[in-house]
Amino acid sequence: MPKGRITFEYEKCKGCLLCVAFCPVKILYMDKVAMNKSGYNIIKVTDMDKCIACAQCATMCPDSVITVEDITNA
Amino acid sequence: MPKGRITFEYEKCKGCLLCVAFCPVKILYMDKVAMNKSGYNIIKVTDMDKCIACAQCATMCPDSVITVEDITNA
Amino acid sequence: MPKVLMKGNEAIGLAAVLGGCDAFYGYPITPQNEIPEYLSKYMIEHNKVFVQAESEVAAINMVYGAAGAGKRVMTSSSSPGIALKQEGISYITGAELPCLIVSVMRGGPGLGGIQPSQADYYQATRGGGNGDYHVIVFAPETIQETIDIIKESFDIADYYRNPVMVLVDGLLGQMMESVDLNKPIKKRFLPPKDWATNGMKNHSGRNVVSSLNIDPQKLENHNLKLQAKYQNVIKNETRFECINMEKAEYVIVAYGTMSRIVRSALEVLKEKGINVGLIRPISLWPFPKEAFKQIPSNIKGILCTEMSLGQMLDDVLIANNGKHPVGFFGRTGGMIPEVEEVVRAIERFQETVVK
Amino acid sequence: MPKVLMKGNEAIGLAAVLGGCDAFYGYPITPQNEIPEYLSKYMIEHNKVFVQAESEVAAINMVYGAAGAGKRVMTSSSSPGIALKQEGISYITGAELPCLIVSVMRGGPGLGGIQPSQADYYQATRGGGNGDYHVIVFAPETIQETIDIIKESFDIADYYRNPVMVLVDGLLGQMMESVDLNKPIKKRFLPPKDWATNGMKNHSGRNVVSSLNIDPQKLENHNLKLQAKYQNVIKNETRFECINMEKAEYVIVAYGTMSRIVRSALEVLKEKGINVGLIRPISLWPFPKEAFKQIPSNIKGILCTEMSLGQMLDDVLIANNGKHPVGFFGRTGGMIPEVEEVVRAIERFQETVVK
Amino acid sequence: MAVKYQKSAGLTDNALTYCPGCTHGIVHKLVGECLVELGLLPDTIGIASVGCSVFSYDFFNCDMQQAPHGRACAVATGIKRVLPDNIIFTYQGDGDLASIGIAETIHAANRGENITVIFVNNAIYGMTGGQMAPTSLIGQKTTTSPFGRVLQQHGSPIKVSEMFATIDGVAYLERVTVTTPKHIRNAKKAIKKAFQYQQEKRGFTMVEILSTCPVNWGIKPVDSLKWLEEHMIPVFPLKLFKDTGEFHE
Amino acid sequence: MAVKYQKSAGLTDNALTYCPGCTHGIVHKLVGECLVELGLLPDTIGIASVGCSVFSYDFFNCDMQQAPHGRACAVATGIKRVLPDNIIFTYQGDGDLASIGIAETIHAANRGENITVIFVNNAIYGMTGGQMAPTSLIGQKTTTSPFGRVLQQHGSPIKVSEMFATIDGVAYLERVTVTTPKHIRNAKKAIKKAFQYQQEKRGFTMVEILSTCPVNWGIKPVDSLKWLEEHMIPVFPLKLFKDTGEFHE
Amino acid sequence: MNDAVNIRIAGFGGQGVMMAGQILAYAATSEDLNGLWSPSYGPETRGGTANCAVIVSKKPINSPVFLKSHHLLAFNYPSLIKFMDRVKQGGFILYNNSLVSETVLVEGVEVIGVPINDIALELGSIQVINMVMLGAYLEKSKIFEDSTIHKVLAYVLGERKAHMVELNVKAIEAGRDFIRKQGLIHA
Amino acid sequence: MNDAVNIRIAGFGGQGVMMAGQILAYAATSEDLNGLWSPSYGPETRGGTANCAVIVSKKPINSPVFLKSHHLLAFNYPSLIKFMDRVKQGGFILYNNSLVSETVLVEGVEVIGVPINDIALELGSIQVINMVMLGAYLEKSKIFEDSTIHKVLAYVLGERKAHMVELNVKAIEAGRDFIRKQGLIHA
Ligand SMILES: Cc1ncc(C[n+]2csc(CCOP(=O)(O)OP(=O)(O)O)c2C)c(N)n1
Ligand SMILES: Cc1ncc(C[n+]2csc(CCOP(=O)(O)OP(=O)(O)O)c2C)c(N)n1
Ligand code: SF4
Ligand code: SF4
Ligand code: SF4
Ligand code: SF4
Ligand code: SF4
Ligand code: SF4
Ligand SMILES: [Mg+2]
Ligand SMILES: [Mg+2]
Repeated sequence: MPKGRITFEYEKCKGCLLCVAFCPVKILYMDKVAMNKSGYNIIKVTDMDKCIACAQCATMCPDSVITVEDITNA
Repeated sequence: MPKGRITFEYEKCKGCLLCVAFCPVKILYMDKVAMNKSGYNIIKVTDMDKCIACAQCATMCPDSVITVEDITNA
Repeated sequence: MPKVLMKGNEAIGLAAVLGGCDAFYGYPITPQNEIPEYLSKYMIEHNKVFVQAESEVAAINMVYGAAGAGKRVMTSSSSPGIALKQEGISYITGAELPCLIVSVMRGGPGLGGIQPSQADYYQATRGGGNGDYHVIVFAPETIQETIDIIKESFDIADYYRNPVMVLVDGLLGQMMESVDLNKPIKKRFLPPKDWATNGMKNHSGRNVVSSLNIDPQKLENHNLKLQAKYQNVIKNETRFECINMEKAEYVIVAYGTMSRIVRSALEVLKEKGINVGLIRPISLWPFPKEAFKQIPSNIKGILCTEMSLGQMLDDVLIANNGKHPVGFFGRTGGMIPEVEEVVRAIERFQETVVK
Repeated sequence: MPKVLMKGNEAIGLAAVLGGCDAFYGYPITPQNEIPEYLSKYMIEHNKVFVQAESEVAAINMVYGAAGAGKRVMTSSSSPGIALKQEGISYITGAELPCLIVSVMRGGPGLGGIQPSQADYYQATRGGGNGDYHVIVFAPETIQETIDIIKESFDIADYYRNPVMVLVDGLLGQMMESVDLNKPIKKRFLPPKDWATNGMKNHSGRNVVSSLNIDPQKLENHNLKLQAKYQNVIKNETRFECINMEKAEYVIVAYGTMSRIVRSALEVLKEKGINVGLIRPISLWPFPKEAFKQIPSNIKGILCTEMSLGQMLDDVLIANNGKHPVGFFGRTGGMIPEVEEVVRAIERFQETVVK
Repeated sequence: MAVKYQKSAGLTDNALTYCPGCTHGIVHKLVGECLVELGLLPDTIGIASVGCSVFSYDFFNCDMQQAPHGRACAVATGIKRVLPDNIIFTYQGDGDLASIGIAETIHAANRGENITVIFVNNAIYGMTGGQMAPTSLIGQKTTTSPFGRVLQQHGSPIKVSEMFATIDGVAYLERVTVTTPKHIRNAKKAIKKAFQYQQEKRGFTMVEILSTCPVNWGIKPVDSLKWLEEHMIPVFPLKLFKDTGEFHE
Repeated sequence: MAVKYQKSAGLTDNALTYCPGCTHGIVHKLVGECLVELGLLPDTIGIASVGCSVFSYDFFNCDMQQAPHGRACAVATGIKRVLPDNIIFTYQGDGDLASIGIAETIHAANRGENITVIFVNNAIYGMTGGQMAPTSLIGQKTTTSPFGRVLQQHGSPIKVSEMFATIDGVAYLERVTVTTPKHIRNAKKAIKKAFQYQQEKRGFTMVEILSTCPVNWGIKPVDSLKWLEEHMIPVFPLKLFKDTGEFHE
Repeated sequence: MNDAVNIRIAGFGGQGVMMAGQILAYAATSEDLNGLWSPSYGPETRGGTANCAVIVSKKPINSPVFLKSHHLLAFNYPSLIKFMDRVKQGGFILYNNSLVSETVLVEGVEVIGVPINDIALELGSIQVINMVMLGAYLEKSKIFEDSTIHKVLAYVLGERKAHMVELNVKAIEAGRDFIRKQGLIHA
Repeated sequence: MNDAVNIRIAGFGGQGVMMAGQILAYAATSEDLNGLWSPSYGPETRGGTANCAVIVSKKPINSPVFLKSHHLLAFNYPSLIKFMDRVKQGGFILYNNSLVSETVLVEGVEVIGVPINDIALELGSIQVINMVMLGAYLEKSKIFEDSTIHKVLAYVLGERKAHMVELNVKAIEAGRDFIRKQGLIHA
């Protein structure tokens, strides 16, 4: 059962990859094509169902791009 | 037998009494009448023969007023 | 109300309090030490703020902070100390904050000496900080006038959101005169300080105090706004006195202690049958150009006199704009001219004309 | 010798070395960072001294020390950083020490911005330190001229025992131009530095470097000696260029980047049938008053142009001394005027005349 | 469904101006979160210093003043003395605090000014393009130490917290970092404690935060975190330097 | 017959301008004697700071520069870097060094500048008429702390040597006093060692000397010595703070 | 060549706009002309737009700034929009039509799209888009000798990046090629 | 009293010269006249000579400094020599002839020696020489009411030194006495 869901405020992402590096379940990656208005490549999720809502990604994100929700009670 | 002799460069004396306070044989005193050009009362010796040339007075003098000689070999 | 005898520096301290001063931040330097010494007692006794800063740089930045927080704050210093405050003063003008800066001048340059001087006219009127800014500078000539101006200066600073500097020489700081502390000052409508950074609970929205405008167009706009304000200051706050102008053959320009010496010289000259007028700038920035309109057109010349070597002279030349011959007499380095020297200076004026 | 392309700031660093610089002391600030960056490499590689100081205040005082020790030393900074150096500069002039100060101007006041500006004209020419002192200020308009002046500046500083400031705007520091590094400079006879504090083993007697004169009469005498020196500087080192003066209807006064823009504007104006001359002060202090003697008496007016809001204007008004109408055009805060704006400014000059 | 992490209300909506992966942003979040959690936003006045964080007056969701380079603690003192019941913090880089501003910081600490200093040590001058800071490491190449920092020429990296630990007026002082979620949680605890102590008027509080500067170090963001751990922490060990006592609620 | 004590050739013939009994004069003698005994006068450039000792450029019998208030260590750095083989010392009061000049002093120390600082701590601003110094004692009445120094308002007296002991670039650091002939002999040893270390290019050396200010303390000279011992030494204990090793002749 | 040519080069930070401009100024210097390069950064300190102005002149250069340029090299859409009206009559614009899909028309000015991203990617390195643009410009303007550019390139890249010279030369050549072909089509 | 009286008081630092001057300025203020006191210290910061200028005036005071005074109170020889030529015609000089053995003559100026050290020592306190001189001056000049001076004295000494008032008043009286007797001898 899926546990977590993360959402991005993409326009503020700078593609620094800190979130990617710290996701314990390795579901984040940089989309080499998609860009935001500032010209940064943005981050995507491979399999949201694997997200454990640990918020490591969001904790590390310097730009407060990521919101993490625990959806176990949803 | 006298051991020490001290001489003063009176014009530089400021009458601070540090020498007086530190003479172990208590032979120094301030002359309440004699003044130098700057208006400071100066220091005199009661009995030079008692001087032991310890240079405590000169060591303490901030204005390098006092010269101490050891006259035992004189 | 009877007069009291007060030392200039102490009167400055007391007048500042009468003007509503909430906090003083300063650093010791001769010949203004009695200002902080007086206030270190008075402010604490009256539950106001006195801080001896670790340096002049720190002091002016404490002023910057507290002024930003909406309080009436001041600092005082002397020549090299004011030099160190120049960056801070530039910031304060840039961020449009009100404050009072008292400068008690001594001889320079460098460590110089501690005797009275007026050689910091440039320092006061032309800044030394960076950018297109102005400080409102008043130069009273008596302790009474110093008190009156200091009392008013917080209002002026608040009104324009700009620092006011009161510039005196060390003699005015060190001497004592009979003064009346209770002369009333002009009432002004002062808008609320809704821009102050005193915590969002005290106002709506977020307040920010800053002099940074990274976009040059915005920075230029900000500067143009400041210039418009300065134009208002020029219009409203230019102050001067014209004495004995009607039948003057010569006109002397002098401020502060120098103008008092000149006043005495005018009497001597009158006895000698030489009619001399006096323009006394009270505000140095804005410099009272319009005073020069009162000069009779047939005078023989203008003599600029300073306890410095020709700094106000720039402003005199600009105000005169080529109309009359201009001469100069000055002493410097802490030398205070005698009345007789001014008399002689007028007598040999023809030789010293600046073309 | 072929030309090379160099960035202004790097050229300043290299030219200083070519001028004999022994030591650099500075603190980072935009837009002059390439000067210390360049020298941090060059000086160490050539066994000279480079120190990044903890602040601008420390840097100018390191300069004071090393200059007192008889070496050729420099610092560089930008607007707020120069403000912090004012006390030190006043000391250096008071102690009569030679050094080079490079000021690369950005927008102000306060933190302001980092784009090119000329709003530190007062800061450079009127000091902000205390006392009756002057710094010799040169304001080149091209990187080539910057190099030539910097190379000469240590000689000038040594000759007069006075700081020389080279004042450029950030554009001159940041841009690149083709330059010839090997233009010869004027040879001067330089007296030995027998006053330097380099240890008594190197000279007879005790050398003392100080700006303190506690006796006001001695301090005044010292100031009068300085003034006599400044008179010499005025006589010998005033520099300017007059362009297209003979048949001019108007004359523009401009320095640095602004004068280059004006040069281009003159061409456009000529095409439009308006003959305009240019006075380009190269030395800002001493300001080239005599250039104004070359102005044809029948011109319609003088337009002072600056990348600031009327600072050089003071000197223009003094030099003009009421002779011609004076107008002003300026941009500030980092805005660089276009050639076309200068053209328009001349066209509407009549409206903007300063009386 | 519960929000486990979202942007702090302690920060405004403005996009941060820091470079990608710069941990200044993480520190910002922590300060914002602490102020929100302590309910202090309406009371707080922050002081933005000169450095990359100069624009932080656009980011912290409270009243802000921008201070001249190095003078944040003097500005903070000025404010705190007239508004003793407000919360005042400075946010300063290592160039700002340890180089040009060391005097103002030491004296605020020595007077025991009741303010909080957020000291972001990234061993370099970020904003001006990577010049040597007093905290730069031996051997570290910067734009003004092109041959690396050399002990004989530049001295050792200055240890600010070690020095401040000797100052009586300091009520709380800890060195932390933000290179991992765990470190970030510790850093947050430290920052919170500092603000709490200020609420209790205990004196000067400072948190030194080792932070990255990927751009001027010339190291990718993720690798910067490792570089910091491997090179900076040995020189600037994480440590509680001073704590005048437990927080009493 | 032998001269056992006479005015040092390290001092000029000018009469000192210090007040009667002020121990600045004793410190002057010691510096002069050390320079003479080490044969350093011809190599030395002294830096007079702003304070009562501002006129010391008239007293030390070597080349001298007078520095702006607080900037003696910057001036010294400037000189030392271009004349690395000369001997450079500064002579600074507590206002000059510990207040306005703390940044310059710390950074000279941190760079390990090979200079010697003679730091005369008299817990007051002497020259300007007895204002509070950062080293003034709790309870001490001065012209700017008329109710005495108050911890909550002014903070504790700053302990400069304790702070500098944490700085790597410091090669030698000792606190001494000059209240008795014995203390004076110790003080001289310390000063001599500092200059010797400088000769050996070991780095920054400083001797803090507790000194009296009879006039501004309002205490007679002889009693001032006792006051110093009773009140200052407990706060500023005499101590060797740092010594990088024996002197090798 | 005219007595003086004003060139504006504009794009995002990181696209190599500044370096392309510097190479032109170096080339001018190397051919004993007067070269001037002046940078202009947007208000955003990092990640914003950047442009530079280059002047190549036979005479000494007066104003370092110009309202209108003879030539504009626009690396992205915002730059094109911002500066296209500031090109002199008879001048030309080269723009990066890899990133700009819109076609623009400016009266009296020749507007040529060059797909520099695509060409660079073909060469295997997005980094060299500035060299592609430079090549296109050199071909279109005929302002400098080929040998000059090669010399300058070697100098600018220096020892540390000497291995990059070849790739850069290739990119320049690819840019030139594109224009040469364009010419043919137009002809 | 003239419209304005200029008084110069000079001596060594420590002789109470400044305080004597301040008392006159306080007295002027208290009698609703304008008082001005201005200090001048020698170049030596400490232990040097000190003098002050006092102006007592019915009208507002212009120049705070004056070349010539109406009255000079010289506490020691250097002060007497330095300032005796700077006394106006018709004015007077009081000097401390306890310390000055020479007699001086100044044309058109009355010169009176007052042995203030001796008188003060007689009163048992060398500290009050300034009050002795003040007393002599008050008697000679008749410038202020006695009651004014007593009021001022109490104010200046303050609570902390209230016990000193008596001694000071005595010293003033002794100074007055000396002049009174002088007058008799001269008469
Ligand atoms: C008086 C003054 N000097 C210098 C500068 C230039 N300056 C701006 S930021 C900075 C250094 C900032 O470094 P740091 O404090 O470490 O902050 P970071 O950018 O690394 O976060 C300097 C020297 C300035 N603005 N003002
Ligand atoms: C920039 C500046 N600020 C202030 C002063 C005034 N000033 C002169 S000496 C001094 C304090 C000296 O105290 P300290 O260093 O302790 O020396 P001391 O006289 O006690 O020996 C001050 C504040 C000055 N000359 N310059
Ligand atoms: S919340 Fe945890 S598991 Fe989910 S994406 Fe973020 S780091 Fe990965
Ligand atoms: S950490 Fe934040 S800014 Fe960085 S890539 Fe991830 S979402 Fe984007
Ligand atoms: S040398 Fe010793 S015994 Fe002789 S006078 Fe001096 S202190 Fe006294
Ligand atoms: S110690 Fe020196 S100055 Fe003091 S009284 Fe003795 S001799 Fe005179
Ligand atoms: S320059 Fe460094 S410290 Fe500044 S924002 Fe960029 S990465 Fe961060
Ligand atoms: S004021 Fe104090 S420190 Fe200065 S000379 Fe006098 S006694 Fe010494
Ligand atoms: Mg940093
Ligand atoms: Mg002291």
